[in-house]
Amino acid sequence: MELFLIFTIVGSPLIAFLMIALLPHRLKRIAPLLSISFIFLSFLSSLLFFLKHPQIQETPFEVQWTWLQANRNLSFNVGFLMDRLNLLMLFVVSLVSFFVQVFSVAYMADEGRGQSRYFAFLSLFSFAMINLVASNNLLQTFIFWELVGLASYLLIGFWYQKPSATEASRKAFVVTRLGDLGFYLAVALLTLHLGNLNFSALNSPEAIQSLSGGMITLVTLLIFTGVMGKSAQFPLHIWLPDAMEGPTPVSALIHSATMVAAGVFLTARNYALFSASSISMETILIFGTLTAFVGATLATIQNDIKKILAYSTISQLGMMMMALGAGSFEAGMFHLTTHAFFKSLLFLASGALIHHFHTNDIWEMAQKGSRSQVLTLLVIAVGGLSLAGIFPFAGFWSKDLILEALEHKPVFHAAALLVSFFTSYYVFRLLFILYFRSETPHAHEEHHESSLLTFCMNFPLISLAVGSLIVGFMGTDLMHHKLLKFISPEAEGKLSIELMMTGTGIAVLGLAVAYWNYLKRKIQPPITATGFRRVLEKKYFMDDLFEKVFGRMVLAFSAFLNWFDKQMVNGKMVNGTAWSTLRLGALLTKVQSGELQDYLMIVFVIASAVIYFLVK
Amino acid sequence: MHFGILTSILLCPVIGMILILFTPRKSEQAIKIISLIVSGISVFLSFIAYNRFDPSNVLLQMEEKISWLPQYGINYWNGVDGLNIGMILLTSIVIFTGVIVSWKLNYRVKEFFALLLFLVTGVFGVFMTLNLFFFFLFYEVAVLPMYLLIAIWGSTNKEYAALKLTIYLLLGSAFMFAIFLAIYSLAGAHTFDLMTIKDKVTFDPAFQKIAYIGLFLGCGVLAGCWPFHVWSPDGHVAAPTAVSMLHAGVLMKLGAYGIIRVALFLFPQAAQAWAPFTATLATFNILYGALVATQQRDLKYVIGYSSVSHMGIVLLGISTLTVTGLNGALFQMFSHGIMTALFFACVGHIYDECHTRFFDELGGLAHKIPILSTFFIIAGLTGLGLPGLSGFPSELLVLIAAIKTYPISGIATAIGVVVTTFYVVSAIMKAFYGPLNKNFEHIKDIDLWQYFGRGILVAFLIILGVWPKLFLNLVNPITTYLLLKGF
Amino acid sequence: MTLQNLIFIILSVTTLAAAVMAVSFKKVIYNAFSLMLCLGGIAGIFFLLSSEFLAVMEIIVYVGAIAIAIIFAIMFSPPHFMHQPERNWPKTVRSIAISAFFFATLYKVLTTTPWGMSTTQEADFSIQHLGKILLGIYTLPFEVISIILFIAILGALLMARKREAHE
Amino acid sequence: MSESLIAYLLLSGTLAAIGVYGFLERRNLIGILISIELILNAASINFLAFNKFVSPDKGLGQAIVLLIIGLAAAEATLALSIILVLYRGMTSINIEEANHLKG
Repeated sequence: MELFLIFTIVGSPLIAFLMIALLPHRLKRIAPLLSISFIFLSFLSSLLFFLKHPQIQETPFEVQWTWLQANRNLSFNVGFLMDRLNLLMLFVVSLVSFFVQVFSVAYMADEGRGQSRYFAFLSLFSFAMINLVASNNLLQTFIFWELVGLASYLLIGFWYQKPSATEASRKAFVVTRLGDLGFYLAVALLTLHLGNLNFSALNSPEAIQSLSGGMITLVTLLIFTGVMGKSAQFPLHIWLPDAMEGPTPVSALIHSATMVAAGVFLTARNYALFSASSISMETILIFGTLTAFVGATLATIQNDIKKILAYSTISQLGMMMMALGAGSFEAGMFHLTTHAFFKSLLFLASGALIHHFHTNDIWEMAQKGSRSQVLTLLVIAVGGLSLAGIFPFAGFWSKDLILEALEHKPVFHAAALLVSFFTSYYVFRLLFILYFRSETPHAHEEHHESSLLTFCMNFPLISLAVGSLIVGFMGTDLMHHKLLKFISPEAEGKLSIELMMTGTGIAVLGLAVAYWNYLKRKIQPPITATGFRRVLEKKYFMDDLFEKVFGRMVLAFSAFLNWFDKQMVNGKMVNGTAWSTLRLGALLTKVQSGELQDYLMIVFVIASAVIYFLVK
Repeated sequence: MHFGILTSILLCPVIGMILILFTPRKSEQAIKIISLIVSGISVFLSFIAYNRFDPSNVLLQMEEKISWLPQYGINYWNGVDGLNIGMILLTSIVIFTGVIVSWKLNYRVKEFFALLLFLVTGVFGVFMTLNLFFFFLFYEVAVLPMYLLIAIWGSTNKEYAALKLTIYLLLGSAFMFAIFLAIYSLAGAHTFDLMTIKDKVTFDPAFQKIAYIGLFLGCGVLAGCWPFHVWSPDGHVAAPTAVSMLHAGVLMKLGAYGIIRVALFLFPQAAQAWAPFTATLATFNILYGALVATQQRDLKYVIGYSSVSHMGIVLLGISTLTVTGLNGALFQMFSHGIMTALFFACVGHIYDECHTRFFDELGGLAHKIPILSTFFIIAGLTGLGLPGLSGFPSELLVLIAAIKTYPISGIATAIGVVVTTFYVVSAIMKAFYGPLNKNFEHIKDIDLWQYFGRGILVAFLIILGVWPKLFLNLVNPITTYLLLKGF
Repeated sequence: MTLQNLIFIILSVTTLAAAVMAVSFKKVIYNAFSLMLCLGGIAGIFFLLSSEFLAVMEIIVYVGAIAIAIIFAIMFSPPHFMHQPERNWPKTVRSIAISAFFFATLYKVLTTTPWGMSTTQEADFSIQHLGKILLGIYTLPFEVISIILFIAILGALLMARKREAHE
Repeated sequence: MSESLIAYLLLSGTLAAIGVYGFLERRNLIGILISIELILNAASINFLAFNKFVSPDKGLGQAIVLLIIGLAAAEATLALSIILVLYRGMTSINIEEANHLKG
């Protein structure tokens, strides 16, 4: 029964994918239905699994089979592990996927033929993501890690007619693969040194003892490069803002809630291993802080609503990594969960706006009368307040937990507070522009969507808004830390009132600055200082560094090699040999005058000479 | 000797060729159907052989031995073990799909299919024979039709490419044959029977060293070993679709197979001594091929250089001299064979429809030929080692083996994967995505028949990617046995 | 000096002089006549070598047939056929040098080789003996030469035939 | 002198050398043919001389010379017809113009 449930959980999106891919042309219209029902099935199964095994915390459920036999002693397995971490992620992934897919029905209604492709890819993504979190070993995780990357690539480039979209998809794929290079090597190294990649074995004290300290650091850092790629950590974050070229629900699902959080999940999954190396933990903390800061500051100057959210995602992922680096595994995971809800909510809401106004620019939206979209603005407010960490929204609780984890590291704590300030600033900037700078819409007739589509659009928004509220409270004293305890039984989750006050204070400060800047225009916040602003506009030169310096260096080297291949290897060596052979032949033909008597002379001379000198 | 299944596989294309020669030139459809049937039969027989093959038995199976010139130790001796059963299967699959892909050919159909089947005879022969003389003979049979096939039915600088390819391959075979003769006379084997030599003769270490590197380079030319790779991109580009498929898909594997079957078999100590050198060459292959591929503007050249890069992985796997590496190399041979055949099958259709392969002129093809684009993307994803497709397990195995023996090569392999990602994705972007070129409004996607042909290849990529045991179970016992025994 | 020696010297000188003329005159017809003279001298040498029959054959076949055929070929030809190019002196010098070297080689071989002289001196050069051996042990060469002659004549006819149809 | 082998051999050698000279120098094909006849005759003289002074079998040399004469006849006919054909082909019998084999 367990096995059956697990197979239902991990397999149903695959079935949806295959069915959609193989559907005959006429039936392609039912693709959304298939996709949605199968992902819901997956969600239900994981719920059922949880209900059947409420004690999963104590006794994880694990199954595995041999997948690949490398040699006599080494084999790779496929298997599934069900413990609290997986189940939490399964819930998050399947639930968010479900809502996003429902939303997509409305959002992608005009796509026509592309719709089935879209839902096929979404199902593929859900399949890969669910397997990623359900897998019981590092290699399988890596496999699905790559597959989610593929799905992300396909979905970012969904509108493949748009050169910018394909460019962005390529960037996303290549940059994440660059990060995965480290992950790949880590898998190979761990295979060599441990021979068993199961998470339970990897994180067991014996394994950690058997590896040398340097090796643990090396391996964890290598894994972390993969995490950096996938979870958009500085400096490999550059692909995520570009990835916003994809359809908005895709951004909601992949590039905010699930896939980009996979890195955080992976780190949490191997937390024992990571904890064994203090260098790695420090590195994670530093990179997390950098990411959080870079993301938050960059978000403050964006005018594209999706870019704001993308940078915000980067920044929040940085926060999660900070929590993990600081040693608070549950804070990171808790923030991941709340973030998944409120960020996908924000993205979907922005999708609703984009769908309605046909623009990404917040100023243009305001001009066209964004104020009229009451429901959407309401949910954006819920999500935004949550993101900014305003009491009592979800983000408040999780962010406080992170701040608490950072308490003993003053530098990082200060940095986190700074990040919260910027976060609150850009959130309120967004809200103020959308609501208060909005002009009254012209009296043009609203084009009415069918009620089904309206429902498809509104239902996920409302559900996610409610969900994100509930999820936040689940980590609090009010609900006895249900979620926290679920993540980690030892979690205490005590929130000190001072920290709460500081956090809120910082958020309010951000609100105030945004208020002054965008409503009153009284003071110029430091952000507009020209030098810094230019740096921000250049995105901290990271894109340039990668594309112009790094990319061009590689390409120039390739061009050199290409030249070398064409000119030296092929030209000088190969064609040169051929040419000299031909020249030699041409030289020798000179001897062949074609005149009989010349040949005869040679014959006579040589014959005579041979005889003359041979005869004694 | 029971029913000689290997000989039957070998004779299938020969019979087909003879039948084609007796078919009137006008009835092109009949010629194609004959080719399809004989290649279909060879696929069927290969599967029977695969089915009858017992992987746990590390000895030769289904042996067939006919004395031919016993005085000189030249015997017609066929047999399969884990090393070549997969290659025979690969050959039959690729020729079958190659015939399907060539269905629309209409220029000198009779000669084309006759030569194609002749070529395949040679390839089958090399893979199944256990006699060095026949090895050489079949090799030549495989190489020579290639010249005509490329020079007559090819495109883009075809005479040059055909000549270059032929000279290169003959040079490689000259190396090989010189070593074979040295084994025969200098080393005092006095027979060409591989197994007899292996069992009875002990080679002088100095001779081993020379002979191994000679064989490695001789076979390496065929396997596209750097710096003897330059024939392969040109040859692949110039060749007609089916020949490119066979060539990159099967013929390059023939070189790697030769290295394993002859060089490693006979000179294991020398292999050990030369391993750092060969691993270095292989590393060059991987990175160099991948980096050069990023600079190509012709779709086929990209694939040509990607083959160089991927064959580097095979060579690296062999150079590690570990079970894992060898398994990976063999798996990569099979996987790359199918993948690259699919690549060329796709590009062939694009060229037929668009009459160009340059990125500058292509673009947006996914609008018009979605199915073909999907196939191409699947092949590309296999090339960049995406899990779930067969390229991943093979690269993983080689990587694991290499990172232990030659860490730098291992890291280079991993970097090669990233570069491969870059050029594959760029190629997809430039050729299939973006706005559609107006000239290509009329182009058509593949029909059901062609869909079937390429679908077979896709199915293999996916099946092996998801369930690599199917292939690894074949090779694992023999590689384990060979390496434990020290060959 | 015996009479035989005298005859030999005269014959040799005549032969060699005629041979030199046969190769050196620019007009082909003179060459042909010199050749006839030379062949006559050789027939005399044959006579001295006590092969009367061959001497006769030499006269009949060579002088009577081949040389005549050559002269006929010359005479039947159109005038410009016999175009006389200027002597190419470098080539002449080269040829003389090579033939001198050739002769030197021959001379060296001839003088340094110890020729085992035959012990039996009774000569049987009679035509009867020749006829016997030709139809006895040397039948095969005899037949072969007749076939060769036959084929040569056929070939010559075939080649010399005018092929208008082909034009 | 007429009874010494070497005298005949030298005579034939000289004759052959003259033939070789003609063969190499003449540009006229008929001239070359004449030179060949000289060389053949030199060979014949050699055979007969050896037959007389060295060989125990007195018939053999004569038989061979007979063969040579036969061959010479055959050769002459063929050569003349070849000259004829060559002339038809290039309206010249100058051998220096028959250089189509020139590389």
